[in-house]
Amino acid sequence: MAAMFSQNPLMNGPNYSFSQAPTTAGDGFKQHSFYPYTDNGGSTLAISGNDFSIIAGDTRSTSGYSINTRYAPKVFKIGGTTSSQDDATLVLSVVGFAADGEALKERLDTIVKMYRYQHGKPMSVKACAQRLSTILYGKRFFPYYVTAILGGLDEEGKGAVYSYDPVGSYEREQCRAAGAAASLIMPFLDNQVNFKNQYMPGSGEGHALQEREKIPLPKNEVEDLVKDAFDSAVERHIEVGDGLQILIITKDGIEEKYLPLKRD
Amino acid sequence: MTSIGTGYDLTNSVFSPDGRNFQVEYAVKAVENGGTSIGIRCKDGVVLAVEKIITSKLLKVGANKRIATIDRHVGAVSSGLVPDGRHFVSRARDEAASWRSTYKTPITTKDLASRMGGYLQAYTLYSSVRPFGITAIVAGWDSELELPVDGQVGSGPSIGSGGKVEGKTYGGPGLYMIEPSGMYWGYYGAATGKGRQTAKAELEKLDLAALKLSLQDGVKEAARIIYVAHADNKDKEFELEMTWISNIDGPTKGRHQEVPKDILEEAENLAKKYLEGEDDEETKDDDKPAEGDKMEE
Amino acid sequence: MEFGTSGSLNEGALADGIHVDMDRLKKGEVKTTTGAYIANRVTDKLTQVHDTIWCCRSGSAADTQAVADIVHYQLGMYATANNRPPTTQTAAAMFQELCYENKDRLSAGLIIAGWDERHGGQVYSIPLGGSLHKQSYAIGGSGSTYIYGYCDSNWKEGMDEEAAVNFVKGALREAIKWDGSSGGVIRMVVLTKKGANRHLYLPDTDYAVRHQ
Amino acid sequence: MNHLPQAWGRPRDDIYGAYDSSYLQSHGPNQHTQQPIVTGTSVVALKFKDGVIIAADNLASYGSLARFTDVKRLRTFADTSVVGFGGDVSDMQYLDRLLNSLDTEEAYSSSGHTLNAQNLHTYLSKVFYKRRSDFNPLWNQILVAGLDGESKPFLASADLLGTTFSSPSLATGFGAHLAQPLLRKVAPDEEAAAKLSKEQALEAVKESMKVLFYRDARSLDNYSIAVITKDGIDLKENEKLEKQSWAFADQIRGYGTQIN
Repeated sequence: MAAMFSQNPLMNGPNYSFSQAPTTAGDGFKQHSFYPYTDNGGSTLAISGNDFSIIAGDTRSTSGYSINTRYAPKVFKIGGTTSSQDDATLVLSVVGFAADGEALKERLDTIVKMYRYQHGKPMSVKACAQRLSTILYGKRFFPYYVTAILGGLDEEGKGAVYSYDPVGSYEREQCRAAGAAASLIMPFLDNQVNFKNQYMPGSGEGHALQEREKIPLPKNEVEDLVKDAFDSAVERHIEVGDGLQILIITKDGIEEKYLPLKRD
Repeated sequence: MTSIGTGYDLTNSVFSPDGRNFQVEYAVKAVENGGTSIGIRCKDGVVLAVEKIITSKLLKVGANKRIATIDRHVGAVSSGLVPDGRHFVSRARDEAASWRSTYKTPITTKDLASRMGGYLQAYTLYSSVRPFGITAIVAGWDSELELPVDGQVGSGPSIGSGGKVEGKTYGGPGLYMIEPSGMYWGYYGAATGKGRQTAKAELEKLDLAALKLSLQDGVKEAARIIYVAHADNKDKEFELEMTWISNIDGPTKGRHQEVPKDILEEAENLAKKYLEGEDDEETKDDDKPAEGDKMEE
Repeated sequence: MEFGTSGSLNEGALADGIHVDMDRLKKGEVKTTTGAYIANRVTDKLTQVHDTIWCCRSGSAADTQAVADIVHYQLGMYATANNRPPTTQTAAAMFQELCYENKDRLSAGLIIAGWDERHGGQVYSIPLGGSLHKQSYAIGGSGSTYIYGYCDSNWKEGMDEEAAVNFVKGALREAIKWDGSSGGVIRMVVLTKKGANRHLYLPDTDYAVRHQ
Repeated sequence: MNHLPQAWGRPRDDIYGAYDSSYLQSHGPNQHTQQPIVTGTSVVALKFKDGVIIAADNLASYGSLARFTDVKRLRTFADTSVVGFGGDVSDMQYLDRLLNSLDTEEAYSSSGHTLNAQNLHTYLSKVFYKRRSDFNPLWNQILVAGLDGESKPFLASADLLGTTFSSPSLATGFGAHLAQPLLRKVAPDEEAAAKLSKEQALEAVKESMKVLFYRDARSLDNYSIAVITKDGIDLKENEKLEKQSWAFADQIRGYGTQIN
């Protein structure tokens, strides 16, 4: 199925999961060997606010053009002391190769639980962020094929979002979109969260034009941005849809919401 | 008991002038003050039972199992040092699992006994180890059906294979008892531990060789014999634990399982009644023992 | 690479009330070729692994010989250690273990056929991947592709020894006829309580007469 | 003359030429790259009110040859769950043996069986993921059907990469393309599946098996089907495909003009 379209440039969008680079016939016979990866599509997004962090992800899982399931959560509570994870303080989202994502989540959850047992206090998001980086780099030469985002509250209670590449390079950011529709959502966030390319009308000519003032966004506004981001991503990307899972981290705990998305 | 004080009994593997390995004999002593355990071979199954001496009131009733499952169709119980018994069980499980992974079919009770006998015997050859402080009773039901190779697909002709030798039966009950020396034999009935003499006497009365005893009756007999054997241990409280394995048409379908609570209690009540009957046998008429006899045939 | 056809069959017969000790008939075609040249026109691909447990080898001669040697040794040890002859299941289980665990290093297609007291005659086939299939009859090797039809229509449950021999011979004659890599003499081994009894049929008599 | 011990008993290089070790594997992880040889095709499953129905045909193909037609690809576990196997049959058999030892270990504990379908699925997916990470995959895609911890219907998939997902209806291989759309009409979501009667679910699964027989060249009209509820497993292993329709063939004609 996928091979059929892979030669067509139009269909071969920037990062369709099933777009394989045309195999060069140059190296003679192609050795049929086992390829340990696949891409299960889907997209995730995280935005941090003054006193909250929001991590969201769609719940569709795909392989090629087929939908595996309409409900496969990509956002997980980490480090809770019970199986319901009610007292967790950290949230991890993984997108890309689902099996690696699951394995990574299980490893990080185990490590953060151990930290809590051994240190008598929950792991800070900063410490967990660095620990996740070392986990990813540990498999530098057989990587976890996922883009991970870690969310939580920092020591001052401010929202914290750390985003990663598959082999562990990480950075704290205001917001980050990842996965299949990252290239669609990220520009929207730049403009709507960080007010990029927005100017105060009439505030001056040419260089004197004032940039719009950056103000921390309230939680409900950010939630609406998340919904709009995913609704538009679903319109234009076939691997995103079915359901939207949102986790909101505040000092009072982690609230989880689930809303339907278009199922086409 | 010559050679006691002459140092021949201090190290394992050493023979005394009259050819005895005292460490093994001392190990048998350890077995003799353990709770009584028995096994009974019936025509359609095998029963294992053990007299679990209650060493502390704080122990949860029914929780501390002494009879273990070795493979789905084999169980084992032992008298003597309980930790040695657990080691025996763990090794027996590995042996059964390794047979299954090599031959892709369940191990027969005979082969398991042979392997465990060899294992225990090894512990009498070196002075760096001590013999096992247990005598184990291994009971199993070898399938009477023609088992497929584990994992195999397909089934051959629907009328079955040709050329089978007529008149031979296969599978059935297996009961073996393995001593600290590594010695083992196959038995119709086996008993070990403190009350083994009394138990063996009772077992002999049952004429097990005739292979007439049914599994249901075997369970009742086992309970009764444990209660009778407990007389040698009168001062201590005990708890009866029983397991059984039936043929494919029986209650456990070839698998080693605990005897269900209701059947266990019924057998226990009969055993208690039998014991009361035996106490006032001298004073009252003889209808009670008759009831005891009825239970025996 | 060795080519050829092999087939074997498991039969029981109840001809008019007398139970005939039926056997498992297995035979191997004899022609081995590397490319078009026939290196050995009378090869014997019927390999014994125990008194009445034999196997037909197809695929790489080196691989199948190595596997058969190991199983031969293991079955001998089994018989000695457990003082009872191994069953065909035991042999099949051992063959499968070797073929499955080394599936990426072996090119071995095997058919195992045996007789034992308890299970009578049985046939198992182990294709390239190392899966194990119990069958009423099994065919393998390069010529087998040509005789699926013949075998499917001619095989009957409950055939006696003679009918079984003719069925197998007929199947192989067709394989020899259509497959360039199959030919030469037809070798058979009949496995019964009486033991392993070899048959040999030559093209000289158009395979009609059993060569003594 | 080379007198070193390594050369003893070896054919001399100067006469026979050096040893050709090209086929010996000298580099990289021990490559087990393999390919499925004897394969099973789709497995189809659907949740309904009281449990799950799972089906798979009885064919094991050898490439395009329909070689083995009595291969049962549904395996029960402890009377509580059923695993349906697609993909390589030799790996299916290995997993069958693995489940045997798991069942035996369950019997070790006197508390009897504790593994429900969800636990079984978790266990199997970690087996797949480990083997995948060793580059020595078990070349299968399986569906695990049964009941979860709260005795609610459970259905999930796991495959050679360790990828897992769960859904009210699932199908592997060709079934993902052909059967899933049909099953999703009947059970678009968990609520709809929870209202399905056993008869409706059976109908939908049997319909899928028929469509798969029409369109999947590696399928067979003889299949196994299991219904799992809290009362146990009802497994039938020799069902014949019914109500096929081919009569419309006489309306179709080939290329070119012809008289009838």
